Order: sequence, then C-alpha cells, then structure tokens
Amino acid sequence: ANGCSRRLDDDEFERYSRQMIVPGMGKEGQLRLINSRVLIIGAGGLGCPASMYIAGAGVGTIGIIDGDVVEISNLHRQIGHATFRIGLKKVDSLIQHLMGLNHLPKYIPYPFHLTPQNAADIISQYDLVMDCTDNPATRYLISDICVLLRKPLVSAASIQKSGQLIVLNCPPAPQGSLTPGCAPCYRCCFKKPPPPSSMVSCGEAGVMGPVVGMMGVAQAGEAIKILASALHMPPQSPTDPPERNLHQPTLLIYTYDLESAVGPYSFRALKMGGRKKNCFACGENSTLTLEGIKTGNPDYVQFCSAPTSNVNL
Amino acid sequence: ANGCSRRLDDDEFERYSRQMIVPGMGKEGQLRLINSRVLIIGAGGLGCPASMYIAGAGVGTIGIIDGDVVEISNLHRQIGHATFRIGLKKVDSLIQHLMGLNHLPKYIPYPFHLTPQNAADIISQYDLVMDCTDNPATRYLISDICVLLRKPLVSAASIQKSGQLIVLNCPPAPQGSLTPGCAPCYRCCFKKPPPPSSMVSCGEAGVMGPVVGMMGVAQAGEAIKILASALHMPPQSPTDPPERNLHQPTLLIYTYDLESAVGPYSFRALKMGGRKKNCFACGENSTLTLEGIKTGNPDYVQFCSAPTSNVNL
Amino acid sequence: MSDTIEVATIPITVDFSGGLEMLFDNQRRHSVSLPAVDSGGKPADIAFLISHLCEKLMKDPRAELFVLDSHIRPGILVLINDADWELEGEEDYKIQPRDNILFVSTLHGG
Amino acid sequence: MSDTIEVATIPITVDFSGGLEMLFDNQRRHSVSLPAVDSGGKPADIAFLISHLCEKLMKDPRAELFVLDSHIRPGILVLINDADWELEGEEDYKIQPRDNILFVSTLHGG
Ligand SMILES: [Zn+2]
Ligand SMILES: [Zn+2]
Repeated sequence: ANGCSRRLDDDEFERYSRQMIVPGMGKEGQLRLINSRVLIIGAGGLGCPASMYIAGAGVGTIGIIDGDVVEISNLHRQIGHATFRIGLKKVDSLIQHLMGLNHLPKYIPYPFHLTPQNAADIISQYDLVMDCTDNPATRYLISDICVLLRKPLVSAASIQKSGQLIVLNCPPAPQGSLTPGCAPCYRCCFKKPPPPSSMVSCGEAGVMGPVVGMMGVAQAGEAIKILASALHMPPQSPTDPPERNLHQPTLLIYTYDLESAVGPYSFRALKMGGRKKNCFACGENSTLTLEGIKTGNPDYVQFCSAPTSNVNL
Repeated sequence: ANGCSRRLDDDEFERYSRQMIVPGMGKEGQLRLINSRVLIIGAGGLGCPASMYIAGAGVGTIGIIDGDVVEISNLHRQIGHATFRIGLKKVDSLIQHLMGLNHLPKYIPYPFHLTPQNAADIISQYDLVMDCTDNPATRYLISDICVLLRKPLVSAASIQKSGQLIVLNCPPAPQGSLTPGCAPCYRCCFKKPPPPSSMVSCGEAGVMGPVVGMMGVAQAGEAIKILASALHMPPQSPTDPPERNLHQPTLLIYTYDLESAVGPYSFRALKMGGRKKNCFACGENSTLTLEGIKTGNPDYVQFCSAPTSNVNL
Repeated sequence: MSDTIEVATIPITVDFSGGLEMLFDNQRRHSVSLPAVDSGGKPADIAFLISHLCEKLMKDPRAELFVLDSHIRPGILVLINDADWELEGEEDYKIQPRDNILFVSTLHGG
Repeated sequence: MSDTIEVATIPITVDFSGGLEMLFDNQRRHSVSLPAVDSGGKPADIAFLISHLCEKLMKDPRAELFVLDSHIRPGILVLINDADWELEGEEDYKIQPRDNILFVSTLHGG
C-alpha cells in the first residue's frame, strides 16, 4: 500500500485531525492507515475494542471474521455488541456499531469461522492480521498462514485475570530464510500447545472485562503503529532505527489483581527469541505449504488435542 | 453499600456469569458492583471506554458529567459516540450507547461541566469517582472534593503518545488525619500544576486513540476491583492482605512509540509517597472546606494559571 | 567442608503467572533458597529448580499441571530474568544468586 | 590525587517521558557520565544533575520547559530508581552509580 496514492478529503482531515497532529503520525501516517487492510479474527472480548480503535483511526479496509452469534453472557466484556442485537451474528452486530462510529472504512463481514480450507483465501486479502480468537488450534492455523503469505500478526489472549500480547512475523521474512534478524512466528515462541485438559475458554473459566479489554486496545495500538510507520516493510534505508523490538519481540503480560491496585508486577515485558532454525512453520526445513494446510496437513485439531494425563486447570 | 442486600435475578446471573466465575469475584463481588454508585467525570477519550466496562460489569448506578457536545474530531478515539450523534451532548450520546450494551444500571446524566459550585452536591451521591477530565483546574477540584467527602478517586490522563493512571485517596481517611498508612490525594502526588503555557489539551496537541483508550480501560479495571473487593473500605480484619498498593500507590505510565513495538519501557510502575503532612488539601493544617470551595476559595482557575515565562510545549 | 557445601543455598525469586499461581498457594512471588547443588553434586540448574518446586513449594496435588514426564509441561513459558529460557540454555541454565525465574502459562482465550 | 577526583564520573541512566524527551533530542533514554563532584567539590546530587543536563544534554533552547528559577519546573515528577524523589530526599539525594533517574511530565489531557 503506497501511502501517497491520494489526498485526504475535508471530512477525513477533520475526523482524523487529532491523531494526525501527533508527532510521528502526520498526513503520511494517516494515508498509510487509509490505504491499509486489516483482518480481525474474532469479534469477541478482544475483537470488540480492537476493532473500535482500528475503525476510529481510519484503517481503510477492515475484515472481521467470526461464526458466533451475540449472547447475553458476552455483553459484560464484548462492548461492541448490544442487548437488542442478541442472536445476530457477531460480525454483523459489531460492524453495525463500527459503521456508526466511522462509516468511511470498507467493512467486510465473514460470518463463519476460519478454517484450514478458507484461511489462505481470506488472509491473502489483507496487509495485517489481528488474532483475537479463543482457541489454540485457530491460533496455530493463523500463524502458519501468516508465515506462508508473509503477513504481520498482532496476537493477544486473555482469560480470568491475565492477558498477553505479542507482535509476530513483523516484518515478515520468506519461509526458511535464516538471515539474522528474522522475526519469529507464533510457533517459534509457543512451540507446543498445552494439553487440552489444562485449557479452558473464557466461557468456561470467565474473564474480567477490563483485562481482555486492555489487551484488545493494546492490539489496536500495535497494529496502528505498524501500519502508520510501515514497520512491516523492510527498512528503507540504513538510517532507519535499528531497534524496533521486532526481531526479538516482547511478550507483554498483564496480571490483574482483584485484591490490590495497579503495581510493579501488573505489566511485565518478556524478551522472546528470534526466528528458530528448527521451527515447524518458518524454519529451515519446514515442509509447511498452503496446499498441505488446505488438505488437512498438519491436522490442527489433533495437534491441539494430543492425549495427556487427565488434568484440569 | 452492603453487598448482601438482595439476590441476583436470572437476567443478572446470565449476563454477569462470565465475570462471577473468575476466582475472587463471585456472587459477592457482583452484588457489591450492583450496589455501587460510580461517577465518571468526562465523557471523552477516557470516559468512553471506562464507562463501557463499568456499565458492562454491572455497576448499579452510573453518573456521567460532561458539558461538551460530540464533534467529528472526537470520533477517532471517543468510541462511545457516533457520527449520527454529532451535536448531541456527550453524556446523552454515551448513555444511549451504554443503554444498548446494558440497560440494567441506572444512568444519571449531568450535561454540564463540574464547577466548584456543583461539585460537592454531585460527588456526594457516589461511592467512587473516576477522573476522566482534560484540564488541571478540574483535576484539583475533583481531588479536593474527594478528600472532603472521603471518596476514592481513580485518576487517568493522556496526551499524544503518553498515558498515566493512579488510584488516590483509597481507602479515604479524614482530612488532617496522619495515622500511618493514609493514602495520598492528587495534591500529595502532584503538588503544583505546570505553568499554563506548558500545557496543551488533546484538542491542541492530539492523542492516539489506543493510548487514551488503554488508560480509560485501565481506570475501569481499577474501579471494578476497588468496588468488588471493597478496597475503599477500612480493612475488616487483621488477616486482610497488608499490601494493596494503596497507601503508597503506583503511578502507571504508558509510553506508546510509533516507531517500535511494545517493549520493556512501554509500561512503568512508579512508586509514589503516602499522604503528605503539609498537603494543602488533606494535610495536618489544611483549611480547605466545602463551603470555601463553593465560594471561590481556593481559586482553581488562578491556581492553574500562575504567570510564568512564555513557553510552549 | 563438604558439610558447608551441602547446606549452601542460592537465594532467588520464583514467580508464577497466567493461572499457575493457583498451584502455588495462590501466591505470585516466592522467595526460594535453592540448594546450590543437586543430590548428585551438580550445580543447580533449571531442571533441578523445577523438581525442587514440585517437591517443596507446590501446594496443589495436580503436579501434572506443571510437569509432564519430568519436564515442564507444554504451554508453560520459562523466563530467566525476563528473557525466554531458550535464550539462556533452557533446562541446563545454571541458577545464579538473585535470579528471577518466571513460569507463565500461555493463554488462548479471547 | 585531586586530578583523578576531578575526572571521576558516575555512570547513570537518565530517562525522559510524557513529552520531555522532545527537549532531549527525542531520545527517551540517555547514558550519562556525571562528574562525581560539582565545581565546588560537593558530591553530585539531583540539583547538580539537573544543571548538568541543562548545560550538556539539552538540545532544545527552551530550558524553561525543564527548569524554572533553577529548580525543576512545576508539573515534572522526578523518580529515583522508579520511586518519587520525595521518598529519597529530593534535590539533595546523592547520586549513586547505576542509578536511573526519570523525569516525567504530568499529563492532564483526556
Ligand atoms: Zn516460526
Ligand atoms: Zn493530599
């Protein structure tokens, strides 16, 4: 997306003026956002706040994919839905809200779940992917497709009183490339899923609204900076800042404590490694392909349900 | 507010189920939220996300005060408003959105600005105050009234690429009390305002949506934990956890960098002191009174516009 | 001399996050005095710390939520002074005084 | 002997936040070698650090955005190793090697 392909019209100038005057943003950053396409996978506790700030900031094309319908038990945290939209597909409910906030972006609804069969076709239409899903099988699928299609990925997760956030695959490098400074993928950082018995969803284990909300807003913040500053593009000149925290990205963890106020351990920044030589998806001898994924190889469901002892966290 | 004054009905049970199952929350925490009254001062970039999570969580009475009307240049960050509500009072626009999200709380609109004349009457109706305003004169006024009326205060601020958050006056202690372990007020931490020439508003200097959004959501998170766990009440027994980060609270600062991903310096937790003996508002010899404030003593506008050299940050 | 070596300990802090604190008395930070050498006389490494935590610190009977086949279970990150343990040698990393070791469960909800 | 004392420096890091970094070359973190004593031979304290920063590090001519009447201007918090300087003696705090001093402008927008 070339940031200088057109001018801003008066409506856009007024609507985006308060972010365009922020140092480092400017008209150039705004045009980059307008010319960008973001896919938000999941329209729940993460996707709602994330999509509101993505839409508000003026990202030009916003795809949202989710097969679920709005339920009353979503509404304490999924702030883009509404009681009178219970029963609607979440993507339709959320886009209805986003259209009211900002009608300028093009919204593309995908009212079904991401699958190994449809993932590549959908993700290929976008510049950046936000993982706002709620299960490991989809998380590994998203990352694998992002590696193969070379899309940056902003990933977050949350449950109960904990949240996590990381920027992956940014800037994307060709699969198998081991040039120093390649950014890791989801599998480089999280090699294996936990045994299924140790996993619970927000539906089963619950989540505090502001915890998942913080992570969703933070995801939007990372996506906006990547697109507005073109951090997903290879550095244009040797004078580009060398340290963007991307090659060895930071895993942000947020710990919310119902018994005490915000403190020194509420946020922790953890330094992760770079791309792994032996990574199943992006590493040297990876055999992962788009065709393979479409035809069931790897089997994500089985990968995330390897039998283990019977535990329950 | 006594958390056990009534039962939850079926609607409430279903709506709040996913936060009630979070360890430490439970039915007791939920009932405390339902029986609580929160005043949100400011319906802008902080107040929009803050109020959504406060409303979603089921706080029973939610007052919102703001004299402004919705403008198009608000909408990139003030995600509780909408293009078709431009020109409405912000409190009416925001409550319209919140009613759609959760109609169970009682919403009380105050479509005018907080002043030294009306502040005590309004704040006295609430259990906790959230400072989501945009100017220092109102910030000092709010804190002074909260000291005199003994209300906990969750304060946040944001501009351009920076945000701040702190919980003050919690649990509240009588004015002048110097019992060890009294929590500080806003003046204890921020003794004097900056010279007016060094201050700019979000309108003048701009702000990134996700930055102010993070702070607003974090404010809701702090308010919910205070009310659900009764952190604003004196400890009930010696077995209560001794360290709640309240007597010497943490100032959280968020630094958003358009040029690099989230990293070790994105969030910093700064340790502030406790109540100050010589604090103008809460200290030993304070002469601050509700009557004085109402009749113009101190003069907040003058306090925040002391003449200094002509600077411009 | 061998007596003093056997009682020598390394003072470290061990943190649990992402739900793992539930297995350790609901406490997120623990001060641990780790024996400087294991029973075979080898300097304490992360593998030894993990078995030490299971034996001495864990309050929950469900050890399989923390270790599987005597390794840390999949889905738990180990951070040595806030850096992924893969940057530091994983289980073989030799514990140093005042190290902070964080165990964090990876999350998948949204 | 007096020569070596005069060139002795204390290595510290100085951070700027909340917009103040604009006055210091838009850089948020600076490694500073602070003379161990001021021109009068007094050990370096925060007051000396502030004047040193104004003279040596500030790139912006608007010094009044950082100091007023040779004190830090109202509306700037000074943090010594992440604690409010009022907990540490304010301007009189004696700088120690490897200290981190943070200057942060208090914000009022919303
Ligand atoms: Zn990889
Ligand atoms: Zn005070």
